[in-house]
Amino acid sequence: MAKDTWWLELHSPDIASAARWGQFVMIGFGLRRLEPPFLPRPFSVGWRGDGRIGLLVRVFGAGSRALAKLDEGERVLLLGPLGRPFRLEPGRPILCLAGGVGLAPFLFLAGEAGREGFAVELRYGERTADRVFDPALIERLTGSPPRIWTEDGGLGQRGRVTDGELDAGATVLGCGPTPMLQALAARAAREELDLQVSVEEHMACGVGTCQGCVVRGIDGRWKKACTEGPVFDARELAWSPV
Amino acid sequence: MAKDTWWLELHSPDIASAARWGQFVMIGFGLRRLEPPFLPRPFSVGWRGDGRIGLLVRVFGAGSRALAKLDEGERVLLLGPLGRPFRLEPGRPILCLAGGVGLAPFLFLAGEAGREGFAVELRYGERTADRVFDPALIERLTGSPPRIWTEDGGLGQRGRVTDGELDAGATVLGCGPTPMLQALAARAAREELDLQVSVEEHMACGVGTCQGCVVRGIDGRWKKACTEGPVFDARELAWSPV
Amino acid sequence: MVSGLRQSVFGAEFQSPVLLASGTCGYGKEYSELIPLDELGGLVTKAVSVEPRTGNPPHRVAETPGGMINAIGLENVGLQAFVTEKLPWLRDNLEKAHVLVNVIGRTAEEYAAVVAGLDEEEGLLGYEINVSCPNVEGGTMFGTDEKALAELVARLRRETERPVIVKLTPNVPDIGVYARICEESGADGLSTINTFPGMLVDIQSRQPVIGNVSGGISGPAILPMGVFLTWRAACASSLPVIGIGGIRSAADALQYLLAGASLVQVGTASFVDPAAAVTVQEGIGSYMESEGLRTVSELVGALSLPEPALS
Amino acid sequence: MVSGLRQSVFGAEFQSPVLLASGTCGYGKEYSELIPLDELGGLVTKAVSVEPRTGNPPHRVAETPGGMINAIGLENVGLQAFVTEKLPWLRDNLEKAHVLVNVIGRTAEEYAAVVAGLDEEEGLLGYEINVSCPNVEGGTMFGTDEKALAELVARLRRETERPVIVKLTPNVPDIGVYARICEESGADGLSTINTFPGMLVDIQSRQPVIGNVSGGISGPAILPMGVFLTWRAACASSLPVIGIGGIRSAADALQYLLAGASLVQVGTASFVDPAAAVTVQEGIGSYMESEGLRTVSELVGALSLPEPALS
Ligand SMILES: Cc1cc2nc3c(=O)[nH]c(=O)nc-3n(C[C@H](O)[C@H](O)[C@H](O)COP(=O)(O)OP(=O)(O)OC[C@H]3O[C@@H](n4cnc5c(N)ncnc54)[C@H](O)[C@@H]3O)c2cc1C
Ligand SMILES: Cc1cc2nc3c(=O)[nH]c(=O)nc-3n(C[C@H](O)[C@H](O)[C@H](O)COP(=O)(O)OP(=O)(O)OC[C@H]3O[C@@H](n4cnc5c(N)ncnc54)[C@H](O)[C@@H]3O)c2cc1C
Ligand SMILES: Cc1cc2nc3c(=O)[nH]c(=O)nc-3n(C[C@H](O)[C@H](O)[C@H](O)COP(=O)(O)O)c2cc1C
Ligand SMILES: Cc1cc2nc3c(=O)[nH]c(=O)nc-3n(C[C@H](O)[C@H](O)[C@H](O)COP(=O)(O)O)c2cc1C
Ligand code: FES
Ligand code: FES
Repeated sequence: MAKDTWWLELHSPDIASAARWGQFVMIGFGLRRLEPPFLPRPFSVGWRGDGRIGLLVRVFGAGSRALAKLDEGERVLLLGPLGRPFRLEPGRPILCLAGGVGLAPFLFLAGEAGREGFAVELRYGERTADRVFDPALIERLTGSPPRIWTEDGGLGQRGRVTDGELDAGATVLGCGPTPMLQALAARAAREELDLQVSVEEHMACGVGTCQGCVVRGIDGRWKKACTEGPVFDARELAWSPV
Repeated sequence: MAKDTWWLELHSPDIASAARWGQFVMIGFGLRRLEPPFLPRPFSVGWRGDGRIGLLVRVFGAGSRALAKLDEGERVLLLGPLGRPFRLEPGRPILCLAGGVGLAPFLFLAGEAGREGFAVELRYGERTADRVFDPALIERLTGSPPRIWTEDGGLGQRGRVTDGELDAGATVLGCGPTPMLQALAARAAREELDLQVSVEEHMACGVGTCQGCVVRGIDGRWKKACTEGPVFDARELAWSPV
Repeated sequence: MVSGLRQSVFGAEFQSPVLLASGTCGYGKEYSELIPLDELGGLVTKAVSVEPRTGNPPHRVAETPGGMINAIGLENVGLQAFVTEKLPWLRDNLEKAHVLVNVIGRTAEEYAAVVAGLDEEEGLLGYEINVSCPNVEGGTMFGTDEKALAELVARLRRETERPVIVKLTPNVPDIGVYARICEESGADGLSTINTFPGMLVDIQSRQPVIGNVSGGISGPAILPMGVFLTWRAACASSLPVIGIGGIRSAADALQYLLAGASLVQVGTASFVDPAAAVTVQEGIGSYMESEGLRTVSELVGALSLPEPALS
Repeated sequence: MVSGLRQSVFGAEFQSPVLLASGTCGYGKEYSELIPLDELGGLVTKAVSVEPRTGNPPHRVAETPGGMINAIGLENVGLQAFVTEKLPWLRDNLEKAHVLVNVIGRTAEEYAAVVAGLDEEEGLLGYEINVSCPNVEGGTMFGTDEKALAELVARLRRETERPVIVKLTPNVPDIGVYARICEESGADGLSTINTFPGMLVDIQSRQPVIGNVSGGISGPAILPMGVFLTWRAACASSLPVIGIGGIRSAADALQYLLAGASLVQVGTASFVDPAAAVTVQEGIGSYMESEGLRTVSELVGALSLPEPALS
């Protein structure tokens, strides 16, 4: 299994049936808990099937560690599906650029949109080869093998997932660390690409009540990542220079 | 096993070898913990043998529950042995009155003082029969069967452990809920008995630094249960009327 | 629901003493599909200012030991949009739960303008005046300036017949002083407490985690402070008090009621579990049954002083 | 120990920036068999008043969400017994760790009497003036009365050449005001913060858990408040600040140092684990090594303001 990376399947028929690619769930750990994770954490729906949803979790801090440590049969509070999904144009090819666990929503999308007849290409980058999520499992979930980039060159092409050619005729979708999205947005602006990105921000409620999860819009107004996002047209957002 | 009552053995050679009857340990749950029990909890040494100490734990709230839930091999922070032990006069018979888990220090004392040649009688009371700690195990630990009182009369004599005759020639030792100790102290005063009691008070440090654990002395001054007690001569304390 | 949960306060009947706290339930609609909003005592809207506010840069929230920090910056749609876009939903969808509008302003005039602008509208019971935000002119806060607070409350009293509830800040030497000022100036009630100023530093980046550098601390960590300040406020004035701070269980809410709160609000706990307020409400009902209580009012301020066992 | 842990403050060299907080380490002796006291930066004694104090009835301590409440009532042996019974042990047993004596009084005269009574004695570096206790006459507290505080500090300044460190209360609208007053009145440093007033109610007995009804809240729950107030105090004055509140790990202590604290104190955490301060101290050393820092002073106030990712 990839370093610090876990595949988690949670039983939740309602969320599984309602979820759409790019949406996320808030995972809460209960009112009795005081230790971190105290607040719920947002995680992208990475797959769905027979009443379950799959999450791709990378251990970063308390929340992801708590999920990685979940035992068979343990319960968590699930809120979702939340947020606005990726918007696909019928007939238009789709190019997914995943950085790290930004891969999660694309496992879902490439799998289902592919079956719906969309032409989907998945590119996936990690810093090091040991962090790459099992390509065989990716292929099983998405129907085709991903093109892989690693910065250490240990697997696939050496370099960043944002290095490759970007087809102007495709709808480009990006999900990953903010610096990656910034680089991608800058390229999209130069090359006039149609780019949607899924952003990350700290969240408390996940449903629009706390206003905690904002990113700046091009109009200078703050947009809520949880309800107006997490997927935004890159042109909607005010990107800081890379 | 008795209702809500657990026998716990912890590996701690230093404490086991140093402990004396009536002393206690502070059990801490670690600096990472925020949920109750946040502060350590005091528990009487109920037995010692081959590098281990035995604790008699009754589930009351968070701390005792956490102990009851301890898995084989789990670690806790142990501080001890702490406090002043029961003081025995060579040649003088000893009468131990235990209320509920106030039994703990007397399991230790009756066992060891008995082997040292003291004439020890153990009387043990519980509210209901289902809470009575296994008499066979008590006998194994102390060398003789206890005299048992239950308020529901379900086991042993009906009534309170403080109901029986008290021999003025004996050193009477009491440990249990404060109302029981109050009743006992009142009797000791009337019947001019030589009584030592082990008191309970909230504790934070267990070693005399926080001054949190006080009981009122006869001189009006506060005494620290952790360092000046937990065992006091009943005459040292200012008892409120029963 | 236990009929005994009813509470008459501010001349209105609350079906339950449990409300959702301002800033933690948006404008109601956001939670409407998640919980039975109309079965609660009510909710307090996000702060409303006369003009829209954009708020602070991210990060706006993060967790702290036993709680969280937030620096939203009172972002809100402003009075006009609230009346046209938010209030109608509340009016049309809440029949039993009461609505209090949380009001902020930089000056007394701004506060008064919001109250005046809402006073003709249906769909709200009254106003919760948030005096814990900076008064730009003076740089002080109404909540910590006795004279400014007295003038503000008196001014608002003239603007409306509806209940004016002042939400006090905990950052004062004696909250009782401010409670009395509110009473003398004509307020109908008090809300205690708002958040404590706090700060969280990321020791790797050496930067504050919060974009605004500092923020307000809420959640279980502040429960005992909130209970104490509610008790002080309730003792110092005869106004009904709404207890707020760290409530995540019926036991927590009961501490506030016993300390003198007539109602309580659940805030941060709703993020951890949207059903928190419902659970708290049900738990209060069970406690009342087991204690043989018929009305919540029997609990309010029913604190008795302890007798130490040995003394 | 990393030599880099050394910190020069108050004209003295501390071998480490980590001290034990007043009231949580008694008079030192109690912990001497449990931890290597003399390897710490130092300790602050339990409060010393001119006359002995008996303190409050039980319960005096209990836990709260993420922390604890205490109402000891400043019980202490009084000046004379401190000098004859407690100070000698500290003098004889601590060679490297510094001792600060925490001083309380009902009046400025009482504070001055304690300082005067100790000033000829060896074995202490200076005084931590606890101004968070009620001034019986006025019913106010020195810590929340600007004029009284200025006079007290000026008065104590005249009594001693030794460092006078004022321990501020968090219950004020702006701690910076009091920080500046202390500086202008001649103090050598500040300690931030003391506990927050709080209360815990036993819903079964309907009584306060604490014999004194209310008490002070400490522990992890107050960490972000302490970091914020330390930052404010450090910004508002040029005095060295001792950061206190909720520290249980090196990461916590580092937040205080980055926010501007020159030293830190560990309190409640020592109850959970007597070795807490030692662990914190070692952790700061490891952090400095991994970050390639040579002195603690490089960390003090090294906070940089954040740039939001998207803005
Ligand atoms: C829409 C969305 C989808 C995501 N999908 C995935 C995914 O599929 N797989 C995955 O591994 N991660 C995903 N994340 C990131 C994930 O939510 C966590 O932020 C990440 O796991 C780190 O949190 P932690 O608790 O492990 O670490 P922590 O150290 O607890 O948190 C890491 C940082 O996040 C901050 N934080 C605190 N509270 C929150 C909060 N409530 N929400 C977010 N951050 C917080 C902390 O302050 C800290 O700075 C997603 C985030 C968002 C917003
Ligand atoms: C010297 C001594 C010896 C003891 N020996 C035993 C024993 O052998 N077996 C046994 O079952 N119990 C013993 N106790 C009682 C035990 O320490 C706990 O108080 C009891 O288990 C209840 O604590 P809890 O955490 O389970 O319940 P909680 O509900 O957490 O605590 C029960 C009450 O104790 C209060 N409390 C909180 N913190 C503390 C603290 N640090 N210390 C004490 N009380 C606190 C709570 O506020 C609450 O009011 C002893 C107590 C003392 C003082
Ligand atoms: C994200 C967030 C936003 C808040 N916004 C407001 C607000 O707009 N007006 C207000 O008076 N209080 C606001 N508060 C304070 C809460 O209403 C409440 O007083 C505080 O959070 C303490 O309660 P709790 O511990 O239950 O959260 C906010 C709190 C949080 C966490
Ligand atoms: C039991 C106890 C007793 C205390 N006694 C004093 C005291 O005598 N003087 C004082 O200035 N602070 C006293 N304090 C406050 C601490 O020194 C410290 O400021 C506070 O506890 C916050 O730090 P912490 O969260 O690390 O405990 C006491 C704290 C506790 C818990
Ligand atoms: S997380 Fe609360 S508004 Fe987005
Ligand atoms: S428990 Fe701290 S002094 Fe006794």
